Amino acid sequence: MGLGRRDLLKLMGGGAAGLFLTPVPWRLIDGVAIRTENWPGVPDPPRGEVRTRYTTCTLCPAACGVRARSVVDQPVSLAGVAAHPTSAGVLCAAGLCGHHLPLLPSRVRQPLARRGDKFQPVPIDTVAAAVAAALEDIRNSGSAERVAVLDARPGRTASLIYRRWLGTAPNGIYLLAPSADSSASLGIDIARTGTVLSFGAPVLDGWGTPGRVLEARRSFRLIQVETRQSRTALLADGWLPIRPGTEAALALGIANVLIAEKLYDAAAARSASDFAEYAALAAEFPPQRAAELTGLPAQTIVAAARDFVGHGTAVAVAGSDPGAGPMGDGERIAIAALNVLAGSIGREGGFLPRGEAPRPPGFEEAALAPEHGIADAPDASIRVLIIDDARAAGAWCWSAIERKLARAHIVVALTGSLDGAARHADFVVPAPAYLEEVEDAPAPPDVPAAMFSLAGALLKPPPEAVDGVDFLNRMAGGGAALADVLKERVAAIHAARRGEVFHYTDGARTAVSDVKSAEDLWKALEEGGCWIDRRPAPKQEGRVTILGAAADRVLEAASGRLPADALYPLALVPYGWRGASGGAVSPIMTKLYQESDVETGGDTVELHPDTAQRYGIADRQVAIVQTRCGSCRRRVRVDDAVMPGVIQAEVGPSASGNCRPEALLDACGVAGDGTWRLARASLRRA
Amino acid sequence: MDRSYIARGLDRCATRRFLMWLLPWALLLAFGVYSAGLCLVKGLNQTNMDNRFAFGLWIFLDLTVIALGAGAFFTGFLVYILRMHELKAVINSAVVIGLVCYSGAVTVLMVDVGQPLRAWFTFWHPNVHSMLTEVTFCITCYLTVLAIEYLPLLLKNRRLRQVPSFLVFEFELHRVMYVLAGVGTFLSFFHQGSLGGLYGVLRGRPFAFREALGVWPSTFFLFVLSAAAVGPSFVLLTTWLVEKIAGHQLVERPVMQKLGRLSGVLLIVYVLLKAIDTLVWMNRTTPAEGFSPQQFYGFEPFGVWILFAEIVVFGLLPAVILLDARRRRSQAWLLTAAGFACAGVALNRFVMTIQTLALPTLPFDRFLSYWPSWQEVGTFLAVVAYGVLVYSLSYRYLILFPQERDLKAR
Amino acid sequence: MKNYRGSILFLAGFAVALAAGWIAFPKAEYERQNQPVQFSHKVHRDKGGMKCEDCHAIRDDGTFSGIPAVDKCAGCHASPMGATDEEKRMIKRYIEPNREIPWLVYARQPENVRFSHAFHVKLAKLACERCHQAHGDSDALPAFERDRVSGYSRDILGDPALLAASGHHPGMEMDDCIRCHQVRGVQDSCLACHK
Amino acid sequence: MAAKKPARYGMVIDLDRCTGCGACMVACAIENNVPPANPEATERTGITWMRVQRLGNGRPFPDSRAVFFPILCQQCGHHTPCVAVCPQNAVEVDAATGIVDQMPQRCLGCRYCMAACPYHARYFNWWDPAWPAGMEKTLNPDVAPRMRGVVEKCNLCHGRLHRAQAKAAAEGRREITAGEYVPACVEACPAKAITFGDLADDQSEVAQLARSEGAFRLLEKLGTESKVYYRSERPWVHQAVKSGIGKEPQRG
Repeated sequence: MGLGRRDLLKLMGGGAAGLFLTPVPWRLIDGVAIRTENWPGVPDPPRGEVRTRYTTCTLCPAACGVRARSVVDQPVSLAGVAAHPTSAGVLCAAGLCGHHLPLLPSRVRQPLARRGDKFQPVPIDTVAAAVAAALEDIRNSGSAERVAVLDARPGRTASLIYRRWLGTAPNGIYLLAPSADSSASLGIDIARTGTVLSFGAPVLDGWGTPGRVLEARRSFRLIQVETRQSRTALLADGWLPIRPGTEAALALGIANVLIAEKLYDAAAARSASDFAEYAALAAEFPPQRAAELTGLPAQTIVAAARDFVGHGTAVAVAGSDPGAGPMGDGERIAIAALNVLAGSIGREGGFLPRGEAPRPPGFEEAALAPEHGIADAPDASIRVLIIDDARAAGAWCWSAIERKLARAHIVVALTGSLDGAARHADFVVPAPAYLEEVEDAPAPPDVPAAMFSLAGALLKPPPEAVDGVDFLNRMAGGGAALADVLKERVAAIHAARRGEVFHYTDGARTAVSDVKSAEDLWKALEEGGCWIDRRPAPKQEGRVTILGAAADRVLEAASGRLPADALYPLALVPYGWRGASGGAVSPIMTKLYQESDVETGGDTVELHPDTAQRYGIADRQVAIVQTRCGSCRRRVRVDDAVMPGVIQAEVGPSASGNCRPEALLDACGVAGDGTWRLARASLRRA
Repeated sequence: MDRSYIARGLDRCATRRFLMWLLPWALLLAFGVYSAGLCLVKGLNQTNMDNRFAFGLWIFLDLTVIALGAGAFFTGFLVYILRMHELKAVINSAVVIGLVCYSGAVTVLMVDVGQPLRAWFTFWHPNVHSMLTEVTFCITCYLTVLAIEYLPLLLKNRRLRQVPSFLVFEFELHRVMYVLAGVGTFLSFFHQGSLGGLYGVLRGRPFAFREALGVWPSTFFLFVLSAAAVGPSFVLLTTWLVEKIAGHQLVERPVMQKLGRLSGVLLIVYVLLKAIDTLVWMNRTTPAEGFSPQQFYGFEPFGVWILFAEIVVFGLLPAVILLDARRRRSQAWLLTAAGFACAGVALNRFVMTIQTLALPTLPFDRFLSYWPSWQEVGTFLAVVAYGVLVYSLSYRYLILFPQERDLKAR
Repeated sequence: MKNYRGSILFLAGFAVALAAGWIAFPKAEYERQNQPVQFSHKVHRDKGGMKCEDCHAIRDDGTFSGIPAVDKCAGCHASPMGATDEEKRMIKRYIEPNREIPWLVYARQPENVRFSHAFHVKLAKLACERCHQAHGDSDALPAFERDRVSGYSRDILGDPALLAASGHHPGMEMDDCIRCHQVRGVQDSCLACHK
Repeated sequence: MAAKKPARYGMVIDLDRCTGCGACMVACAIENNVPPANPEATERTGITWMRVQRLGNGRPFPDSRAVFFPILCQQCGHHTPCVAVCPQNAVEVDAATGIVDQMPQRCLGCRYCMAACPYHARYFNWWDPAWPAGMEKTLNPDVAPRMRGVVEKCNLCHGRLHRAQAKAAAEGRREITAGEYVPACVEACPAKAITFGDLADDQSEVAQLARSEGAFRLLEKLGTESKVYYRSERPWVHQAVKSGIGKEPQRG
């Protein structure tokens, strides 16, 4: 007799019952639950010896000291170096995640050439040959077309090499990137400053050397002149919300009060050759007129003037927001003039002249092409443009650069990742990314002493990586590598026997005169260190000129940058945040602009409730910002901290696609003096 | 051809017609299972819940469904413990409804948690202080009880009766039915309560937080009471619905009215206590936590009206109607009132879950809004479809309404 | 006979299940893998005259070096010291190309476990053998057994009952940690031993 | 390793110094292996153990002012809302340190604790944690990455505590000294706005600051005895915090 259906059921019943008395079911549910700890969705952190290594941050001019916690050789976190002479143990948000940059999805690992709107790999020699050919062509044809290097990080030894090369290249011109402060010859003695009058400079938000500034914050008064209620404005002792583009008017208004009330430094004024002319100009801006232009009450301006000079050494600084591009010369001069009135130039707590790290032979100023702003280059003049590393660049309005290009042109971008300006290039050269190459960092623009830091390489660059100097050498067919020139420079510093070395490893300082050999100095700097020159004794400048030939430009700027426009009644004010407005951004930055509302994000504009209401746009709706030069779609954030009639637009990364500020910045349009920080605009619901 | 499975003396529609009725529900179920599958495979990012709306549609409806399913334990309690034998007419139906509601709710909960494979940790490493532990334990146990209570219905099936051992077993079960009912009542009492406690204990959510009576916050008892109150109403509604669909009467009218009256009595008590609780909360609990009750009702659309609707329109009103014998006799009044009562409890559960989470607690918080994703809706529709299917099958092949045969004979 | 039939069938199924669950399953649950290189602690200790700390040391920052990197091996084995093919193979495959040897670590705890050798050796003064048995005397490396379900090594996540039966119970499971901590009165929160 | 005298680690955040730069958020994410946002993530589905909020004074331009409010797990010491609710003991308050522990491996993702937390300091893993290819090798070996479907939150960089303890042990010490253990956000803050330490030690700077004029805690009346204090000299900040909810800030 065979097994019936019922029999089978019985058998299975017995089996089921038996199974429960074995480990099987229990091991299975336990094992499966534990599997959820290490299933494929969960990554494995690296294992190995944890080491501490040091380098210097080259992502922006601040040149902060960096302590890298590494597993074997891979940095897993970066931090500041305590007691560092300028960074004082501070790294900014961007610096903290710098070790991600070599690993970005947009990383460039081989030379690329543009084909239509795509890039294709090519051998590096093809790129070098193309450029060399163009140079040859200019030389032979004797045309006036220019060969230019656009340097995002001037003042480096590499910059010197570029300038020397341009000195020999046909019609070479060396251009400072719009966002870069020129290698200034004056630093600010911030620790002793009494009052800082900031015209739009993000003083507490990544300006100059953040560590040094924030450390001194308790000791100086801060008056922030800015349309937008920036982070700095929120924390300043006084906030003067002026109408967009009226900085110069306010500066002259304040000068007017200082002169009228005899609050200025007579001695300093006497040293100025054109003081009378300047005073005459200021006389045209009595508080009343300044008030009409800036939208501030007249008495506020008077009070601000008194406040400015009322608390020890006063400095006025003109700021370029990392997203908004440079400030016009007119404003710069009008603001700088206040420092002459305050007599803060060459005084303790004011602007102190500073030298530069000794240069190796062959780099005397005479042998180098001079520094120029982009505006200085004639339009449609540049045949060959080499852009060095948009890594640290603030946002660039590409049209400001494009208009300078000749009809037939070659743009070569040296960059670690395909971001920012590099995306406009014809050729992309895979430069070593941050932490991948020994570099030098010059003194930060605001530090009142010459400095020289080395950024030791913590990582190996990809095999095909080519740095700028290497690229020039390939065209010239030979030449000293950057590392060699750096060694020469270190030798020059050692030979000068000035200043001292700060060691990141233990915070100790040794006088250069006590360092045995140039090799030892190199070693000390490479394993984490910086050279600081001895502070030059403060001394008043000799004869200075305030306006120079720029009187008319100042007057123009002071009369207001934004003429009324019936069609475009609103003012468009772009702004950015340091380390994220230009090139590549670590994906961890999403914490700030996507996963929280710390940053409104590069796809938004902020409006005052009244403005929003007038245009029938509600919070979070999408609007189209229209200017004479272009338009862009953005999501609206209603915020009653915004000035009525103003559109604030963040330049930076956003959840919808990484940093792509073109549409906005091109809409802002480029003014005659090469600025794009303001525009007339109108708004409509999308 | 499935005649041999249908109890004698019951007229059921033709198989083909029955299958046509099942088809749409089966499709709905399939769609729901797909949505749930997405949530399980791709993760809860398929829902519109977020870190602030940690609970959403699912928890709200689970609470509602379980409250409505309370008819099972409460009718059982009335029949077996309080010996209201006339209610035997609906007890079977009530058991099936209970089974459907509870099993459905538990299934959705399994999708709702982020790591279903770890769900059993609650039994292995229980935190006795957590209301959720109480809920989990009681619901699982009670689900077992319901399954056992469902068994005799199943075994009474014309075909299964042919197995002699089943018959014996079924008879044995009947003798312990009283015990089961008792246990069931006890368990349900606790988890209905702890479901209320779930929110009542949230000190960090001043809108939901209630002070403790003994070890439980007042919401514990309010939930038990409200559930018991709407249980009968829901049984009443379903019975009526089945009658409409089946096209003939299933229980005698007095039974329906009895159910209505029971609901009314409990509802009026509930409304009374709820009102007192609200007053205490307004004048004592909230101020003590540094808030004023007005703040919570300052955010549109959740104004004070919601409180009024919950207590008066969907509480007091149906209670009064159900307590009025003359109105009860009118089918329309009876059903409307029952419907209102159920809606009232649903609204209460909504306020406790959704509104609580929507309200800010910190000065820089915003009032939040949330709308379920289609995956969330789909998953829940699966439960509805599953319920209809199970009930339809049970109705066709089992004897859910003992009176049906006699009523037909008349 | 007839009326016993049902019960017999039931018991038969019962017995089969028990056998499968207690004998077949434990074998099937673990997949056995051999180490990439046969290694004798005994030889290195006796012939090489090495001490445990030479390879397994606690670093100054309190982390544990675990199994040494290949350059450590290269220190002595740059060229063959013995005559075994195993050694030649190792040199050819790992030392010459300077590739790390993919050792299968019996005692590797899950990623979320934080075990500090410094605590247990330096402070609590526990002997290595307490958990690792007399590993140093072993002449050959046993096969590495990975639990197919959980993916972890048998030494840290075996079935206690079965391990006890097999006599191979290194005691590196969470339960063992807890037991020992309780005995020594160490009060700990979850995150003291997890990360 | 339980300390002899139990510590109560906590911090005081000076709102007048915080510049809202977000360095703390970035440092926190890197230290604790918090993944970058999934493309679909929003400010309500992302994971930010440390999160800088903006509290406005509710007045329009030009009188509007605001402070930046870093929010992290407040490490409640009493009635800890998230502990009691967890059905399977995945949350507890460490007796030795006062740190509120979250055990992702024990969590089943019911999110009851998130509903319970009035500070919204708990975050759910809505997606599998994912880094751009190759970036996993920058993860911190002292912290285990979490898996999809569980809740996580700030534990005052417990990995750093482990590190400090291990180093102490290597040197034969059972106790760590003050300053050996500092969370990433504290270390990273460029404005030095955060003071961290043992509140149980009356002499510690943090304890004194916590008692000082202008110090306060969020939702103090809930009686959660949180160990994260805030300071501000600005009266309107205290006013806004006291008035509690209801004044919805215009800012996103």
